[in-house]
Amino acid sequence: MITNSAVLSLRDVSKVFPGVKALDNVKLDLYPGEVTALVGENGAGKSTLVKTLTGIYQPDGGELYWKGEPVDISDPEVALQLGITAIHQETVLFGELSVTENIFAGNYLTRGPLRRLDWPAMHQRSREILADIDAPLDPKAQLKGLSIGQKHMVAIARALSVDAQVVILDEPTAALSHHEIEELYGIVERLKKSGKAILFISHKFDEIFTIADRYVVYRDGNFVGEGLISNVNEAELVEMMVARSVSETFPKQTVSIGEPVMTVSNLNHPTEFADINFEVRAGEILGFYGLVGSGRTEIMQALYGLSKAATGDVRIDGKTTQIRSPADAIADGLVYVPEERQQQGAILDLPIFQNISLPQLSKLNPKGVLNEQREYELARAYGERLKVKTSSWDQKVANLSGGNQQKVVIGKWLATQPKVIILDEPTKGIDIGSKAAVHRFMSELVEDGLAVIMVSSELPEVLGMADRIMVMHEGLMVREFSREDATAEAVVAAATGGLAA
Amino acid sequence: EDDVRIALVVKALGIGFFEAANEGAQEAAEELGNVEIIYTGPTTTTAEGQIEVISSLIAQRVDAIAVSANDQDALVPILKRAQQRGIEVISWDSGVAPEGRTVHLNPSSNELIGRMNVKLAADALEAKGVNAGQMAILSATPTSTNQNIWIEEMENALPEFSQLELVDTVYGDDLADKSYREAVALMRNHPNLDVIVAPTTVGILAAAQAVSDEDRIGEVYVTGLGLPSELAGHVESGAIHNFAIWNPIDLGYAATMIAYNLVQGDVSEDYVEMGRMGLAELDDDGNAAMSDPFVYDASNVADFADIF
Amino acid sequence: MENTMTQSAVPNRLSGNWRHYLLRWETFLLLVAALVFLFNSFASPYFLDPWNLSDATFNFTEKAIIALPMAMLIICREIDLSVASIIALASVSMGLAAEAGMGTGSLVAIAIAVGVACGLFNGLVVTGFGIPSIVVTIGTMSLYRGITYVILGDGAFTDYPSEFAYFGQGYVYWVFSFEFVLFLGLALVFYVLLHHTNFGRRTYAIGNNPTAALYSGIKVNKHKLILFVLVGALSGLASVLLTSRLGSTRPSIAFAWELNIVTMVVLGGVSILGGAGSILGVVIAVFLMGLVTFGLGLLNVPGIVMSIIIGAMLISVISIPVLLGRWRAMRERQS
Amino acid sequence: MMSAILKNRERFLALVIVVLVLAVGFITPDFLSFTSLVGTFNDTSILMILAMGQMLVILTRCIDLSVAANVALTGMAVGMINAAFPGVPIPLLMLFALVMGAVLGAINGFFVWIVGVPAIVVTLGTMSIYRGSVFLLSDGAWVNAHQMSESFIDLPRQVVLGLPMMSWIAIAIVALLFFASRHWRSGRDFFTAGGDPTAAFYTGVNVGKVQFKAFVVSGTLAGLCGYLWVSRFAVAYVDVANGFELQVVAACVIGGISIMGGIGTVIGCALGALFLGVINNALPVIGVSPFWQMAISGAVIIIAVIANSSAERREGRIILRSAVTARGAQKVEAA
Ligand SMILES: Nc1ncnc2c1ncn2[C@@H]1O[C@H](COP(=O)(O)OP(=O)(O)OP(=O)(O)O)[C@@H](O)[C@H]1O
Ligand SMILES: Nc1ncnc2c1ncn2[C@@H]1O[C@H](COP(=O)(O)OP(=O)(O)OP(=O)(O)O)[C@@H](O)[C@H]1O
Ligand SMILES: [Mg+2]
Ligand SMILES: [Mg+2]
Repeated sequence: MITNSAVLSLRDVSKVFPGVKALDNVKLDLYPGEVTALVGENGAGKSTLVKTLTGIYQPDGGELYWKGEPVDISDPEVALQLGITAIHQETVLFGELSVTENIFAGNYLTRGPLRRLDWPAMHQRSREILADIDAPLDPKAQLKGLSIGQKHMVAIARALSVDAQVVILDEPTAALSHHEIEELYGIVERLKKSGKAILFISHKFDEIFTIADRYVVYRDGNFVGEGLISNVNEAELVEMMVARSVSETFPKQTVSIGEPVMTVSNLNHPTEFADINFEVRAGEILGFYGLVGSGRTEIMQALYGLSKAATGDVRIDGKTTQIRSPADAIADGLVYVPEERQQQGAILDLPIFQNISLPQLSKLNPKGVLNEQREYELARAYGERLKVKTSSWDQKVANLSGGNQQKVVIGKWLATQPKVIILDEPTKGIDIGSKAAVHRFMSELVEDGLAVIMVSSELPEVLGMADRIMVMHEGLMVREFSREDATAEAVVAAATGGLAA
Repeated sequence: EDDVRIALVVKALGIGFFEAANEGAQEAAEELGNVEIIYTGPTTTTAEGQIEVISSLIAQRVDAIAVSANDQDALVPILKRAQQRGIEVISWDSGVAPEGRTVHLNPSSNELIGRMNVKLAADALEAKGVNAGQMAILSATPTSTNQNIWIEEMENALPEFSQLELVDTVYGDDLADKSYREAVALMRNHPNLDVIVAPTTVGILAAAQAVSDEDRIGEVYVTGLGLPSELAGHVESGAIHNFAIWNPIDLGYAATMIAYNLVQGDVSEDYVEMGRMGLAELDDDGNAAMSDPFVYDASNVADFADIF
Repeated sequence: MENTMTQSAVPNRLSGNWRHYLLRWETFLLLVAALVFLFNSFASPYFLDPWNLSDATFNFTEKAIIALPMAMLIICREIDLSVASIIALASVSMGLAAEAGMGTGSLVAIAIAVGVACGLFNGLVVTGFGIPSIVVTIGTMSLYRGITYVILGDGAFTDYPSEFAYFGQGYVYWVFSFEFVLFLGLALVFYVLLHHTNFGRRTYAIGNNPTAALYSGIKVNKHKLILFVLVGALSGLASVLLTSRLGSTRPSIAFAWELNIVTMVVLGGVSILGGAGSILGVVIAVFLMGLVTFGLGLLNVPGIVMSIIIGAMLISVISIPVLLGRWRAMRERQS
Repeated sequence: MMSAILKNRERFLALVIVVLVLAVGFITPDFLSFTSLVGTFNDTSILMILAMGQMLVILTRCIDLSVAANVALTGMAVGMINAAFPGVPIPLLMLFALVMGAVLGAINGFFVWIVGVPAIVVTLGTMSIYRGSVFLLSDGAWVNAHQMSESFIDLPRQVVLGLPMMSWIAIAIVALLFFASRHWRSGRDFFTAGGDPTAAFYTGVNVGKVQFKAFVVSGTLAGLCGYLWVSRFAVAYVDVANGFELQVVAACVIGGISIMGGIGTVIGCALGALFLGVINNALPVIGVSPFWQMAISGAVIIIAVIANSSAERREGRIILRSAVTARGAQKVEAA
């Protein structure tokens, strides 16, 4: 189509982070009035690309063209001026400020020669936009009082508040309910009609085939292919994304499942979850699935002694335990590999061996005086078992790649020889190779008789690895599936609130 | 022959009174010929700061240390050490306990200073044309030794002045803002107050400013101890009728002379020479008084304002 | 097979690299301190005298003793600005006890107990309510010193037992004062505590990432509480030394020392943001500041000019490595 | 209704101040006279102005410990200029004070923004440097009332509509900041930059630059206060406003400015300053022993921050639908 030339184009763009080439000479074209779907596995570089387009990151090489002219998007302000707006994957909003201000921050409406902020107009406009996307929030409400789904709606409203020519949506539906997702499709249609170019990032293929006109595939930071969505099918897309057949990905082994190790009954929290009951057995992988923000992490943290407000009854090996702090949990044989690896999991500026020995310093050095030799032995034992790639065991964790960081965190917990291990999004944001290693390793763990709880937002992972699946929706456990019963459709329907399925 | 090195240690650098004393010390040095003055002091009026300064003077093996102390007790150990290392130690202006020094030179006798302050208050009553009235004292920090001694002496002298009633004693910590606030509070709390006596240079200045800001000139008089250079304006405005101070130049001069004579061994049990200031008589504890405070008022303040 | 080969070849640590040591903060500080030492030796004939140097140590030893636990507290992402007030309160408590006729041993015990109580209060407010320690200790700074004014008013305590003078004025051997030897001993203790014990390791872990430390089973609040108590206890100990050295107590004792102590710690390479720093660095910084002030003192440079120099030193010494690092990164990017 | 007042920090603080004033008036009725109340407010003006600047700095997650030294240095400079050249018109002199203060603030901002040194370290250093510079500038000498020109001293005292000029200046600055903090983008930037630096960056706010601006504003206001202080007390000397920085920080903290950044209001901060001002003025009036004053102000700070902390306590996430509807309607004032 000669009439429809790209409004925004990238050529040979690269972005390097210490140890990772997040983007390697990629290309991308966005056309007015069309939806381009960007697909790729976790860590393929999709979000990095978004940040490059919005001026948050500066590319290390390559060119950007705006309507054919070379441009330099040197900071977020420039992107906004050009007319590029984005909903980022992580909600970057201000908890202390009002909904309206979150929508307009950095791009306030002003009036008069003094350029004073026009709050009435902004509130009015917020109300309109929010009504438009069927999210009837009070524009004056403080953001921190909203649920995560509502926050996502605010982020969407923020992107729509700008009269942009390019709208980027980075996994906008991850935290939304069925109804809200339908609403979003409608918005995308309208944007398309008004001639905007849309970049849509999603892991859900049904979604992509519903609304996209074109596709672009990245793999490990490389451009793999592009084309019209009508010329491709799901299997082909997946093939391009992973460059291997899918069934290999989950090395699930069948092990005999033993006695219940941990039983949770009647776990409650005033605002986060209610009426949680489940048990997990030796040799079993229990999957927890739900939308982002459905309360899975909160349950796990409560079990791990991090939530003061939670009440309920927890038994490990038949004995009722009082877990008031992570230290208690570890003593009882329950460990937690948190989802925010960098903030909660590893201590990045300490070396590997110190990270691994940290939870059991008192056990290793009962007299209180450090014995580095013993720490190194421990680190070596578990580091080698997990195949951590490093130049030495006193390397700072910060200098490792994401997957290897995750291995260190898991190694740290295995070294305490736990009975139950909770893995919260164990493969979030780690590369394909490490991911398979983590999955293989989970299989080894259950073979050794551990009970594993795996929280995951990735359906294939849950379906591929779990023996049983608990599905959460808005803080409640809505359904339990056995491995045999679990189909992708049924699980997603339960997770988005369609209980009947 | 080497110069005699005399260190003049003051409460803190940057105080007009001590700068003037330094002038006197320099004058003495010139007169004596072979004397080098080291004028020094801490940043803030703390005993720890003075100790630091004194320990570096000990290291330099000065011949004598003449100190106006921030704390009469806390300096004793370090000054004892100085004496052990063969350094002559005297205190002046604000004293050190007898164990820490040989001689203490009071600017004037404490009794006289106390009495003088009350007398100034009585003068203010007279200027106001009333024959009985209230006075209040605005002091520096509650912990400053000489202030407290003077307040005590003032109380001792009060019975002689039956027309004066002491209604309050407050502390401005030698901070301009706090002294000002305290002065304002005095006027609030005692609507019939006639005189504020501030035997401290920061205090008298702040009180005079407060009186003129509150539009109470002529109703409330400020008096006490202060420097002509700092108070000339307030005498002119009428907030201060008269005030007193001993001559800080003379004080610095006399302290230097005493220190020098101690170094030379020219001292007896009962007296020591102070050059042009005459003889200083020593009591059993080595205390001496220099001279009477001098009173300044509108007639003479301008002449001295340029000097100190 | 090959895989296991390479795996077992991973060494515990890479062999030492001389550049690594040269680029360390401690080396840099030591170099500066050596330069100052040289300068002083040339600038003043009185500098290289053992007794003079010994006298000079008195001016910083008490502060330095508090700087040791303060370094650990700051590494743990907290700070205590009330230390000088704790000294005052402990000193007044000793004064009251001395007046009541108690012996030297009880005085020391009382000072340390008061320090512990003050530290405990700071720590409980900080950890119990989750309030930033800088705010809490600005409050307790006034509170503790305020109490000393309430107790002592315009008075002073001067009647300490004669043996009491030993702590701040006595010598262990030749020019080595009790204070100084105690400081060196404590520095060694804190060196071991911070760098060679579980406790020290946990301190770094919390300072680097309190959340991850908590998730790793460290009792973060309890740990911080212990550190606040430790700072309080050593402030009490410093109070013994200072009170003994001055032979008396007034409410204004040790006024405004807190910022001096924080300056020592920061100059010693302890990151004010937590997680990094060493006892060796702090000890060198203590000596560096002592050398600078003593050297300038011998030249009769006014104290306030010294404080300009220390202030400038603080900013430049922190800035230089940052700028150097940036410059190096820029050059790397170019090549 | 009572609980609504208790929930809103500003209203609560205002209530406390009113109760405090009435209570003092009950003991000393004269405290409630118009002149006395005006005097109290006027006496608080400088603290209030400085707290406004400090508030912006704290909002952006920094702290400015150099404000009081800046006041002293700028005050000395204008005092000396006025003494040497009485002919220089006062508006020009005030402009000079503003510019000089701004430059001193910009130096702090430069190190924080460009070099990346933590604000507490930078301002700890510049605090000593600026204070020492006062001594270098003046050579320790004072500038006294009679050396100052009449107009220099009179300006802050001129009574306009019943209030002295100095009070009007403070009111004008609070009003300006109040307006800017709600109605100007540059005012909102302080809240976004401090509230969540990452999110602020995503929305196109240059966080370092905002911090720089905060320091410049804080410096400018400190410069203005330099003039006001020196003319009000009609004297300039090295120790002017010594230690005042902690009062300024305390005013912010009491006024509900979170030391973690991003939270606070102009009115709250002004009330925090007023609260301290009332205490400072009331204590001497009701004849509280001077020895109690410090302890009381320390206790007040601690109680205030504990009260604030419960308001600031992080709530868990709201996931359950029932909880969402129950809490969703929370409102904020500014926007
Ligand atoms: N700030 C950063 N520092 C270092 N590495 C980073 C940074 N941001 C991203 N990376 C790395 O760059 C790679 C690409 O990450 P990116 O977030 O773009 O992936 P993605 O395609 O968006 O994945 P997902 O589907 O999980 O969102 C990953 O290996 C990631 O670990
Ligand atoms: N209270 C909150 N407000 C806004 N964003 C949040 C909040 N809590 C977490 N987030 C962010 O939202 C994203 C996803 O949240 P979270 O990790 O809780 O989802 P999840 O783990 O998929 O959900 P679940 O609660 O079911 O475990 C993360 O980037 C997280 O940092
Ligand atoms: Mg992404
Ligand atoms: Mg989660």
